[in-house]
Order: sequence, then C-alpha cells, then structure tokens
Amino acid sequence: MAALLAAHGVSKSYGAFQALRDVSLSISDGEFISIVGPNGAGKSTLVHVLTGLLKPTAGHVHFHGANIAGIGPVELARRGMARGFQLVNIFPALTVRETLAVAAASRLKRIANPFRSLTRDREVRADVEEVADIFNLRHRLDQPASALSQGEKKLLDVASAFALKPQLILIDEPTSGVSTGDKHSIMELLVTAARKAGVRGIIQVEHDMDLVARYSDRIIALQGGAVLANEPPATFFRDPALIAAVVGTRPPSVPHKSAAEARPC
Amino acid sequence: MTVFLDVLLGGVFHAAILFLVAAGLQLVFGVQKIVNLACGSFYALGAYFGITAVGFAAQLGLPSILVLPVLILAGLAIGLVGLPVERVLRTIYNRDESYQLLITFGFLLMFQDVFRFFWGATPRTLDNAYLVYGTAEFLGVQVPTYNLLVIAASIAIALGLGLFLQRTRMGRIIRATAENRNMTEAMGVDSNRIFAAVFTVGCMLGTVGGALVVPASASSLDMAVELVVEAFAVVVIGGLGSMRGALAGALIVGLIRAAAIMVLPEAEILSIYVVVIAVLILRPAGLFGRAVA
Amino acid sequence: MLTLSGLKVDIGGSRILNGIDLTVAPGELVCLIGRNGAGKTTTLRSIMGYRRPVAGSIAFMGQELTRLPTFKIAQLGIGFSPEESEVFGDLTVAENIALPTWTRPGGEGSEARIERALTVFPKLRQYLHRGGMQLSGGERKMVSVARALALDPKLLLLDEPFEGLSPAIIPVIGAGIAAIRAMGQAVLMAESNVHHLPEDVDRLYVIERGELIFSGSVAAAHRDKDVMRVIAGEVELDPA
Amino acid sequence: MRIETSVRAVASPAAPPLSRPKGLWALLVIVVAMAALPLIASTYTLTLMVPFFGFAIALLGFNLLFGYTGLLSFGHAMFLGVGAYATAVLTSKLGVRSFELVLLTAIAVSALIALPVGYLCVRYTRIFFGMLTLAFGMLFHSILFKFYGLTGGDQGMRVVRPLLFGMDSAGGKTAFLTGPFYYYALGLLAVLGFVMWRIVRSPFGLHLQAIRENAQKASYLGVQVSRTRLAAFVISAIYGAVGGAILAVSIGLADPEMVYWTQSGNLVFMAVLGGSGSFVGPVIGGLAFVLLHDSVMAATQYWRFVMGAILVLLVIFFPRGIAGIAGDVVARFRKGS
Amino acid sequence: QAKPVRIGILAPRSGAMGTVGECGIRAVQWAAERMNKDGGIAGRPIELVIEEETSPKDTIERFRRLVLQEKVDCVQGLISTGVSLGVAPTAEEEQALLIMWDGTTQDGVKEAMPKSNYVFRSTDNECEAVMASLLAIKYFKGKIKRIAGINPDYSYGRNNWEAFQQILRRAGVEAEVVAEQWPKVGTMDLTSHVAALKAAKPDFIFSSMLFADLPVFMKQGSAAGLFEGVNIALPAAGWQINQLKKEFMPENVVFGHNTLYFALPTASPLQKAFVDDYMGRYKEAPHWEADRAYFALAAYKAGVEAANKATGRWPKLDEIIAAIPEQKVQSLGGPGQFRKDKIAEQTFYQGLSTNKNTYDFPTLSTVDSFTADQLQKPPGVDFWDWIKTSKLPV
Ligand SMILES: Nc1ncnc2c1ncn2[C@@H]1O[C@H](COP(=O)(O)OP(=O)(O)OP(=O)(O)O)[C@@H](O)[C@H]1O
Ligand SMILES: Nc1ncnc2c1ncn2[C@@H]1O[C@H](COP(=O)(O)OP(=O)(O)OP(=O)(O)O)[C@@H](O)[C@H]1O
Ligand SMILES: [Mg+2]
Ligand SMILES: [Mg+2]
Repeated sequence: MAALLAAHGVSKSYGAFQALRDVSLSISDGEFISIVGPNGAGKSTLVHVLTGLLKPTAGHVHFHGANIAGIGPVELARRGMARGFQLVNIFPALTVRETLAVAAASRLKRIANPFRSLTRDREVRADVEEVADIFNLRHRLDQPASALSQGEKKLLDVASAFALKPQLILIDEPTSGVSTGDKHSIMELLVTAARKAGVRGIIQVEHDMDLVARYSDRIIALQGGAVLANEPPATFFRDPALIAAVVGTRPPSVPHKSAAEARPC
Repeated sequence: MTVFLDVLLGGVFHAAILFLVAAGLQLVFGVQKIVNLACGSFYALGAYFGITAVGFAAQLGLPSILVLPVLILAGLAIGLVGLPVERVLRTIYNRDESYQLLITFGFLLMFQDVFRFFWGATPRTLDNAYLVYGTAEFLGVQVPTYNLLVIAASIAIALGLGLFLQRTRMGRIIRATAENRNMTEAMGVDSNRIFAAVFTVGCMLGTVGGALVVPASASSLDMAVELVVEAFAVVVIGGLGSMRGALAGALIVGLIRAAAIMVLPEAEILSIYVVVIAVLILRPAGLFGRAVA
Repeated sequence: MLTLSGLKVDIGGSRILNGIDLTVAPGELVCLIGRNGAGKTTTLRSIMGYRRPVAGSIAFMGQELTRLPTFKIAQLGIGFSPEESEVFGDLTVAENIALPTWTRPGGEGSEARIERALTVFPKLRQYLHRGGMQLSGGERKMVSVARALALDPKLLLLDEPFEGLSPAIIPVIGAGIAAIRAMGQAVLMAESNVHHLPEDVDRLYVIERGELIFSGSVAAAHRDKDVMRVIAGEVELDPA
Repeated sequence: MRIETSVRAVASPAAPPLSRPKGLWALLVIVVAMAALPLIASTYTLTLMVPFFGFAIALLGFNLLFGYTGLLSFGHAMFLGVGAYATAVLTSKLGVRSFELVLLTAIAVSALIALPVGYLCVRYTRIFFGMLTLAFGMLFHSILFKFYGLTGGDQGMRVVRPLLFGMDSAGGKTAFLTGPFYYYALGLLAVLGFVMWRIVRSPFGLHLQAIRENAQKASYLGVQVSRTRLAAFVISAIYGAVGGAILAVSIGLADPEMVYWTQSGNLVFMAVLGGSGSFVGPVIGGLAFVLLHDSVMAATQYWRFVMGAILVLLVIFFPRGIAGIAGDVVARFRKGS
Repeated sequence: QAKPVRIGILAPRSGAMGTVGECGIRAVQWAAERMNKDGGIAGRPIELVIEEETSPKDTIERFRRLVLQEKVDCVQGLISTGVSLGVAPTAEEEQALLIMWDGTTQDGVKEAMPKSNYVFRSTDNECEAVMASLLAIKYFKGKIKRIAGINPDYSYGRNNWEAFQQILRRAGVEAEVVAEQWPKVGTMDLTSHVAALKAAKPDFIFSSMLFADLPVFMKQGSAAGLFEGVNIALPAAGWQINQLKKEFMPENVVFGHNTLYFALPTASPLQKAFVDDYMGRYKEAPHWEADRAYFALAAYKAGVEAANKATGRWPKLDEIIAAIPEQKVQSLGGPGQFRKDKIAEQTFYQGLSTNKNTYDFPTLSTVDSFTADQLQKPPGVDFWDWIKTSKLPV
C-alpha cells in the first residue's frame, strides 16, 4: 500500500540542540497513528516538520510522493493535509457558520471574485452544513465562536479543518485540557467524522494512554528525539521498557484495539 | 578629512538626541506595547520647560556653567508628566493597539495647544547657554564642547539603560512584566507601579532629549510632529522594541543624513526613507528586531 | 487558612461562579475537579485577585482578599501556576525560577528556595539556561510550578498542573506535591482529569456550572454516582 | 519561531461580524438624507458635505483594511494624495477634464502604487504595519515636497474644474460644488458603498475577517494570508484615491499637506469616531468629524486641544464609536419595549 | 449704533508660522481698536472674526465659512503661499473680497491668480531677495567670490536663491557657487549643514531661512565659527528679529526687515505709537507681518471711505473693489498703495546690522529703503524675465 505521508531520516536541530534524530515513519491509507513520548521528546517538533512548517535539518518528508519541506500551510491545505492545534485555535468573532465557510470557500476556490455573494453560494452552504452536522454543531451555526463552550471550541477547531475535506489530518494533543468525561466523546466524534468525511489518515500526538490505546492502529514513541518504538498497541503496551519510559504506572484502563478492530477511517 | 569629521560630529550629535527620544519610544513599546506618538510632544515639552528652567536658574543667580545640570534636572522633573499621562493610558492597556496609538495621537494634538497656551506661538531660544562650555578642538575640528557633552551624556544613558535592563534584577522583572503582566503580578510585583515608572522613564528620555537640544537649537510648536517622523524612522530601522536598535537606528539616521548633507544636499530627507525601505526589504523586522507576525 | 464563602463571580454579564464555599487548611492538599468550563480556573483566578467577585468573601489567614490587588495577594504567600503555564519567554529557565525570590524576599535565602523547587523537578536542571520561549509544552508546565514554589508560598494554587505532561512523569510530580505538603504548605489544585488525582488528596470539591456539587474524600466521591458521572463522564457532550 | 500561540481575548477593532444587512440600510439612509439635504441646509453646510463624501469613500476603503482585515494603516492619507495629484495633473497639466477619465486614472495609479507598497507592508501586522504605512506615507510626502518641478512642492498643483459626464456646468464654483458635483460625489459614494458591501460579504471579505481574527489558523484553512491582505490593501488604496479626487476638486488644489501623517491620523480618528466595527460606522464618523472639526475650530483657537481631548475620551469611554453607541441604544430600546 | 463691518481674518496661530500669524493678529486688533476710536470705517465699527490658517484644505473651508456662514464683508490675512494659492481662486469663485497680508511667492501665482477681480495680493515675496541682493552688491561688491546658499526647501527659498544668483550675474559679479543647502522647514539641528557650508569655504552666505530655523542656523553657525571672515545676507531676518540674539549675530549682515523696521529713526508717529504699544505689551519687537495686517485693513478702510464719499451711501462690493487701488495708505511701515492690478506696493527696509544698541538683538546701522516699484516686477510681466531685463536701482 502506498504511503500517504512518509518521513525519511528526519533530523531537526535548534541551534546546538538536536530535537529530532534520524526519524523515519510513514502512514498508509486508513491508518490512525499516535505519537507519544515524554515531555520534550520532540513530538511537537515532529508535527511541525511533517506539516511543512519547519524545514528538517536533514532528511525529507513526502506527502503523496512530493517533498513538502517548508511549502507552507496554504499549499499544504491545497494538497489535502489539514492540521489541528494543541491549544484552541479559532476565529473568536466569527460565527460557526462563517468559520466553516472560510474553509469551504478556500477549498472551493471562491476567492478570486471579490463581488461574489457568499450567502447565495449553495455549494459552500452544503459543505458548511454537512460538516456542522457531523460535529453536532448545527444548532450553534449562528453563534460567534467565542460563545461556545471549551469542548465545542475544540470541536469547531477540528471541524473547520475537516471542512477542507483533507486526506490526512494531524492533531497535536487534541484533548489536552479536556475533562475526562469529554475526552472520549471528542475522540469518538473525531473518528466518526473522519470516516464520514473520507479522511484517509490521522496522526495525533497524545499523552492520554487510554485514548492512545483505544484508537491507534500504530503507536510511535519518541524519546530524546529518536524513535523508540513503532508498533501496534497490542505489543506496545506489553513492553516494560516502553511502559517505564512513556506509559507510566497506570496502564490504560480501556481495552486496546485488536487487529480486527482496526481501520477506523 | 577634517571636513568629514566635522560633518560626522554633526551627525553623531543629531543621533545622540534622536537616540534619547527613540529609546523612550522603545522602552515604552517594549514594556507596555504602546507606540507613543506623543513622544514628540514630550521632546518639545522638555525643550520648552528647559528654557523656562534655565531662565529661572538665572534669576536665582546660578552660574551659567550649571546650565547642563539644570537642563537635565529640568528634563527629569517635567518628565514626571508621564505619571498622569500613564494614569489615562492605564484605562486602555488591554485594548487593541490601534486604540493606544490613537489615544497618544490625541495627546499629541492636545500638547500642541498646551505649549501655545503656556509659551506662546513664538519659538523660544536659550541665548547664551550654547557656548558656556566654549568650543573644543577635536582632531583639528572646532566643535562646541556642549555638543560633545550631549553625545557623552547620551552614550552614558544608552549604556546605563542597556545594562540596567539586561543585567539587573529590576531589569529582568521589567522584561518579565513586559511579556506577561498578569503573571508578574502573581509573583508579587506591583505592575501598575512598574508601568508607571517605565512610562515615566520613557517620557523622561524624551524630555531630557528636548531639554538637552535646546541650547543648540530652539523650541517651537512644530518640533513635536516633525520629530515623531524621524523617531519612527529610527525605530523602524533599528527594530521595534529593541534598545540596541534605537542606538543603531539613531546612528544610521544621523550619519546618513549628515553624509547626504555633505555629498548630496538635495537628498537629505529622502536618503533616510531610502534606508528605511532598504532595511525593510532586506531585514523586515529591522536590524535588531524580533521576527514579527 | 483559606476560606471562600458564598463566592459569586460574573464574567461579561453572566454568572460564572454561583456561591462557592471552600476551605483549605494548612498542609492540606485540596482538589477542585470539574469539567471544562465548570469554573475551576475562575475560582483560582478570583483567589488571585484577577477577577472581582460580585458577592462573597475570600479569607486567607484572617485577611480578606477580595479587595487586594493581585501582587499583594502574592506577597501574602499564595503561589500560582496558571493553566497555560505562562513562563516568561524572554527570561531563561533559571531567571524564571529565581524571579519570585527577588520579588518576595525573606524566609530562607533565595538559593535554598530555588534548590527546593529544583528538587521537585530535577529534570529542569538540564534546561536552566534555555530561554523560556524554547521549551516544549510539558517543560513549561514544570517551570511554571517550580516558579510558584520558589515564591516560598504558604498556599500553592495549581491550575491543571498535569495537563500536557507525559504520564510517565505524573507520579514524579505527584511525589513533588507530597513533598511540598510535607513542608507544611497547603495546595489547592484544579483538575479536569480524574486519572491525574494524586492519591493523598485530603478533600475533593466537585464543581459543575459554577456550583459545588460535592465535597468530601475521594473515596466518598467514588461512591457518588452523580459525581462520578460529572467527573469521569459518560459519553455525552456538553449539553449546554 | 512560536507556533502554538494561544488565542487571547484581544478586543479586535471590529467586534461582531457583519452578516447582517443593517449596514446597507444605514448607508442607504445616509445617502437618501444627503440627497435631501440641499432642500434644507445652508450653502456652507453643503460645501462641507463634498469633502465628507470624499472622506466617506476613503473611509470605506480604510475600514476594509482596519475593521475587516485588522490592519491599521497610519499612512492612508497617501492614497488621498495619489487621487488628488492624479486629478491635478490630468486637469491642469494634461488638459484632461473628464472626471470619469480622472477617476479611472486615479484608480489605475493608486493600484500601481499600492501593489509594491502593499507587498512590503502586508508582511507585517498590528503596530508594525501601522509604522510602515506611516513611513511610506511620509516618503510620499517628501517626494511631493522635493520634486517641486513636477509637483509644485509646498505650493501644490491646481485642480481645474472637471467635466461631469462630459458636461461643463455654468455658474460659480460654489454652485458647482453644491449642485452637480454634490450629487455626482454622492452618487459615487452610493455606488462604491454598495460595491464595498458586496466585497465584505463575499468569500473574499470572509477570508479577510478570518485573517483579522487569527491569521495562522486561516492559513491552515487554505487562506492565502499575504495575497488576500494585499488585495484588501489595493482595494482600500483605490477607494482612498477616489476619495482624494473628490477632495481635490472641492479644494481646487492638490497639496502635500493632504499627505502629512497627521492627516492619516485624522482618518483613523474618523473611523474610530464612527465605529470601525460596523460597515457604516466610519462613514458616520467622517460626517461627525467634518461637522465637529468645523464647529470646534470656529468656537475656540485651542481647537487642537479640544479635538485631542475628544479623541482621548472617545477611545476610553466609547471605543466602539457612534455606531456602537447607537447599537447599544437600539438594543436597549428593543429590550425595553 | 451702526451695524459693524465684519472683517474675517485668516492667519496661522500654531505650527511653524504661528508666531508670524500671531504678530499680524495683534496688529490688526490694535488697528481695529484704534480705527474704531476714530469712528471705524465710514462710521461703522470694525468687528474682527478670526479663523486659523492651517492646511490649504482646511483654510479654504474656513474661508468659505467666513464668507458663507459668517457673512463677513472682507477677508484679510494668509501668510503661506501654498495656502493662498488655494484660497485665492476660491475667493474669485465665491466673489468675495480677499486682501492678502503675505504669501505670494512667484510660482503658481500666475496660474492660480491670473487676473484677479476679488483678490488683492501682497507685494511679491521675492522683493526682499531682490533688495538683499542689491545691497549685497552695494556693500560687498569685489568681496563676493565664493557664494554659498542655505535656504528653506520650498519654493520661497528656491526663488530667493535663484534671484540672488541672477542679480549678481547681472551686476557683473562672477561668483562661484561653492555650496547649496536645502534644509526642510522645521529642521532644528543644522550642525551638519553648518559643517558642510564651512567645508566649502565661502566668502558670502545668502540665507532666506525664516521661522525658528534661522536663529538655530545663526547660533550653530556662529558656534562652529562659520561666519568668520564671511559676509552674510539674510533677506527675511526681520521676521525672527526677537530670536536673533546678539550673542550669535555677527555685525554688518545685510538684514532684511521687509516693510516694517521697528526702530526706524524716521518713523511716523503711527509707527512709533504702534511699536511702543507692542513692545510694552508683548515685550518683543513687532515685525513686518504687523505692517501687512495694518496695511490690509487700512487699504480696505480707505477704499470704502473713498467710495462712500463718491456715492454718498455704503458702497457696494464692486465699488469698494474699484476704489481700493491707487488709494495712498499710510501704513505702519510707511506709505503704500494697491496697483491697478491689485498688487500691493509698499516700502521696504534693509541695511547692515549692528549690535550696538539697547536691545538684545541687532538693529540696522544703515537703513536703506526702496519702494516696491523698484523691487517688484511691473504688471503683466514674468518675474524671471523682469529680473533678466529690468533696470536695477544699483
Ligand atoms: N526554538 C527552540 N530552540 C531550542 N530548543 C527548542 C526549541 N523548540 C523546542 N526546543 C526543545 O526541543 C525539545 C523538543 O521540543 P518539542 O516541543 O518537540 O517537545 P514535545 O515532545 O512536544 O514535548 P511536550 O510533550 O512537552 O509538548 C525540547 O527539549 C525543547 O526544549
Ligand atoms: N474571559 C472570559 N470571557 C467570557 N467568558 C469566560 C471568560 N473566561 C471564562 N469564561 C467562561 O467562564 C466559564 C468558566 O470558565 P473556567 O475557565 O473557570 O472553567 P474551567 O473549569 O477552568 O475549565 P477548563 O477545564 O476548560 O479549564 C466558562 O463557561 C467560560 O466560557
Ligand atoms: Mg508538544
Ligand atoms: Mg481552567
């Protein structure tokens, strides 16, 4: 199976400090990958490199076979990769409808004509409503984003990325700061939405081992900038070295996926 | 060669004054994130008040040799108007920058009439103060000693300010407050006082600059608006918020202007803008600025 | 030592805290737990004086805090580590941690206070000279807690101290918090994740939509179905 | 590089978005009122309205940058100057008196200038953008001043009364300004106002607002941040130049004072006075400013102080301007009834 | 009680020109008061409506306000040429009488005020340059070999410098231009300009600087020793007389007082009364803007009263306009009148300066006086043609 996104021997240094060492990974069609590791392991750095925001010091990243080093977010979006953020990242004064329309309009290339009416654009509207439905945001469509609850803001953030209809989506700690009760529902929704919207791969950075265990097809553990492990949950959570390094004393309380359950997308 | 030195000294003198005003602008921007359009007004205020103070000192019978300390004290004293101005600005600290820019624009307008009200429309000069220190021979060039004193004072202030901000605890606390005011409050810092102090010091840099320039020059109603533009050029070249930038920018503006006056008088003002734009194209954040946006 | 009674706080015209009563005794570890938007942060920020209550009182060692400015509250000995860490990017890690020893001198020497903060987070020693801007999310969290500790507070307010931390080091921090308590300091922490609760919590408050719906031991909380539904969640998304 | 910036609640200049049709109605009300004004107002008031139309058009463009894109230009008077000088050169130097041709030229020239200037400026935001535009404005000012063989230097350039739709009008200048030209300028305001209305409600306008709110997020949603900002810059420059052409005709002169940075400050003043958070706010602000300036200047020789104080108080107490106050009053009225 | 005659005044009160405008306003107030004591204008008291001259745009609006709203009978004032070029055509279009105090630098005048029906212009601003050039030749011919100019960077400064060079050439003085400096108006630090001038080693410096810039230049130049062995002409110095302190003013400078020399030994009683009042009240010396303001009001009064006499009633506007030219008016600085083409002709004073006096600024040791017809181009002629061909009075 062709890899959607592949990193080959990626290294990244900040001055003298090497944050990533010779990292290689790939995600193929339909996979859900979790990146885990201690603080400062280089996870966020890796996400930045994979999304073309940072240029690797060595190695390269290919998306659909093309090198994407430093191509910038707009081009990335155009090629079908979307990204969610660790902290809530929304347009506070825009309504939910407008927020989703921003993505839809850019995907449908509506921008060239500055006199075009937005309100009468059926395609944009259909897109907006479709995504809002997937994320249970329809009743919120005309409220400004700042009026949403924290959980809904997170959802909106991800939903707007989905409105781009991406093939691959990268999310950095999508549920950090989300209360226990809501974490699962957000992840659940995300995975369902991905399936509905035709997303072909998800990469997430996550510290919560319950979620990692529950949703991942494969777990990549980083430590000190290097890949420590790259394996499915079933084997991952049995490795005492990994447990000591990344999982901690409390093993996941949720059953991890068996191979048969895989392929969420 | 002496010609070159002569013009150079002129440029450095100009730079010394510009630096003071620009440093005030930078300090206030660095800490309070406010671009103070009224910095020019403070400069003019220092100039007007300096004249009044020197006149007063003369009435008291102080020897004219004390003119420099009197001017510096006058600049520092009138710089205290920074306190009430800061009280007004305080009400909008957490507003968008554009409002802060506008409010200082309002102050600029107001100050112009304040000057006229107190000092009249006629430009004021300090008659005999410029040459009290005589002239000095400097590598074969005759310069008023006063110019050299001002240059020295400005260098001392630049060094002092830089060391203070980089090396002292108070400097670090100020930088921390600049970055995150709420958090330094939670560390027990009275940030209101820091802000008031910083704004006042920024204001004093302007007023002292104005007071120092006045023996060599004059105070006039249009000096405020005129200076703002030059100070902005300094800041754009040097990089917004950077003290070192203020120094480099002031020197560049002062010297480029001096060079243009000598070589191509027609391009005196244009040359400054050409540098501004060149810097922007090559180093968008200014020479010492941090990455923006 | 800290008593909130009938605390009501409005933000932007809507009631966010609606009558909070809460106490922390010396040396206690008290945890405020609740879902997102329940009002945990608002409670802590009200104690710190960032928000002014419309009603109710906050008393710390006999002193009323509701009228004091934040910096005075900090001077009284309340350390605060906010939810977004808010490490000073312009200062190094060492300067970040040393700063409160300058702004609130007294007690043991500043060396000792810094040393104590670093014993809780030994990992930080590697980063002492790195700028605050260059830290990873988790590293920032550690610096933030260490910095609050260096204030030499009698009471430590921690807003989601474990957020963004790797599970492997959560127990380490938990142990650090225990060590802080052992030194006689009280801790009030806000948490939204039940799994992060340290084992030795003295008392648990559960907050929901600005009101406390439970107070008592962890064990008692586990027995209360309603409480568990709020904090551990059945999968139901923000019915707001 | 800092990538994960949290979204802090920064009060953006434009508060709520504009997907409500109120703005267009308000503009229509103003246009109708202005059309009826000659029936009741004094000649002098009418002569004041012509510059107001110029300012109003410029402000519509200015607010596309400020209110919608979140970019505060402190050098926008430059484009007023471009329009004014284009008018002067065409009418008095080249003998082109057709105002339609003048407008087209002003539009073309301002777009040509705005492209490189905007290209350099839109790489910055917030205060940096403000300072840069100020620097460019002053560069333009000193060019006007310096190349006096071309521009007339401090004395500016004459503007000859233009032909409207190819027609000359009889009578004095006042009759022209308060008659045909009054309606012509008002018509321009109406048409350009409607066009601007379409622009801000188009996908392009939406993208501008997204950029204002959170440029980083917008770029990850595929919004070409710089290019979109540049487009807004050019459009606003064009509006500025059209406004400048109207001003030039009403003054009869294009002079460098029009471009001085304090004039840009006045534009910002007008926008905030009216309320940059709404579509017509700046237009209302332009009207209020013209009337205020006129009466304060007549009332006291210390008018600068008064205007400055008004600005300070406005910023502190009514940052949302007249439109904001009106909005609050309407809201309270609705609540009450 | 007769209905007052309303006179609108447009003069700068702030900015670089504020000081100049203020002097004019003080004088016109003094004049109105004095005339009102004598029965005003043809029996009607004078009432002044003062508005500020600022940018061209705003001043045009102020002008329209005076005419359309305040319904004044006549507008007087204006100092900046840039502004007057904008206001004058407006006055023509509004058919409102405008008598200018100042503000007629050559360029643009021809174009903006081709044939005026309602606008009375002041004498050309270049008169003072012409006179200073003539005196430079008179006093220093033979010593002018290397000339340097430092002039404000706008049309006035450029024309002054150009006129000076042309006149030298016509007088057969072959001088080399060794330096030209063009500081922007409002430049308060001229040390580099001074250094550059000094480096050029001129033996004659011509400077038409004005406002606060001139005292600053003199102060910085004197501190740098620029003026040693150098002769100087300052055609517009009188405007800043109070700031030009003896400490830094060399003697024997060609010093221009334009149409009012406050210490004129042969001054009229009118001038004496005015100067005494002015210096007593404001503790400074008045300069020519006072004369211009007085002259404008006096010329209007003379015109109205002449027409009044002729018609026996309050004259109409066109009657007043027709009557104003050719009326001999005794102004503060001396006699003057408007030509048929509505351009003023007044008396000019310049001379060599001396510091031997009781003031803290220089006075003139020799007073030369010319009438405007000697310094000003005749009606309908181009200034530069006239400079090239006219018979100059030296
Ligand atoms: N700009 C920078 N300059 C220097 N060092 C940096 C910079 N950015 C990050 N680092 C360092 O690189 C390392 C990896 O950082 P990264 O943000 O990728 O960690 P992470 O795995 O995401 O950690 P966390 O789980 O705590 O968010 C950290 O030790 C951090 O201090
Ligand atoms: N600045 C603000 N403006 C408007 N509403 C706010 C603001 N800050 C907080 N709120 C609202 O107050 C409520 C309580 O917020 P708070 O931050 O105290 O919750 P929390 O319990 O700390 O949640 P979390 O777990 O997400 O940190 C939320 O509904 C939030 O939307
Ligand atoms: Mg990270
Ligand atoms: Mg919180």
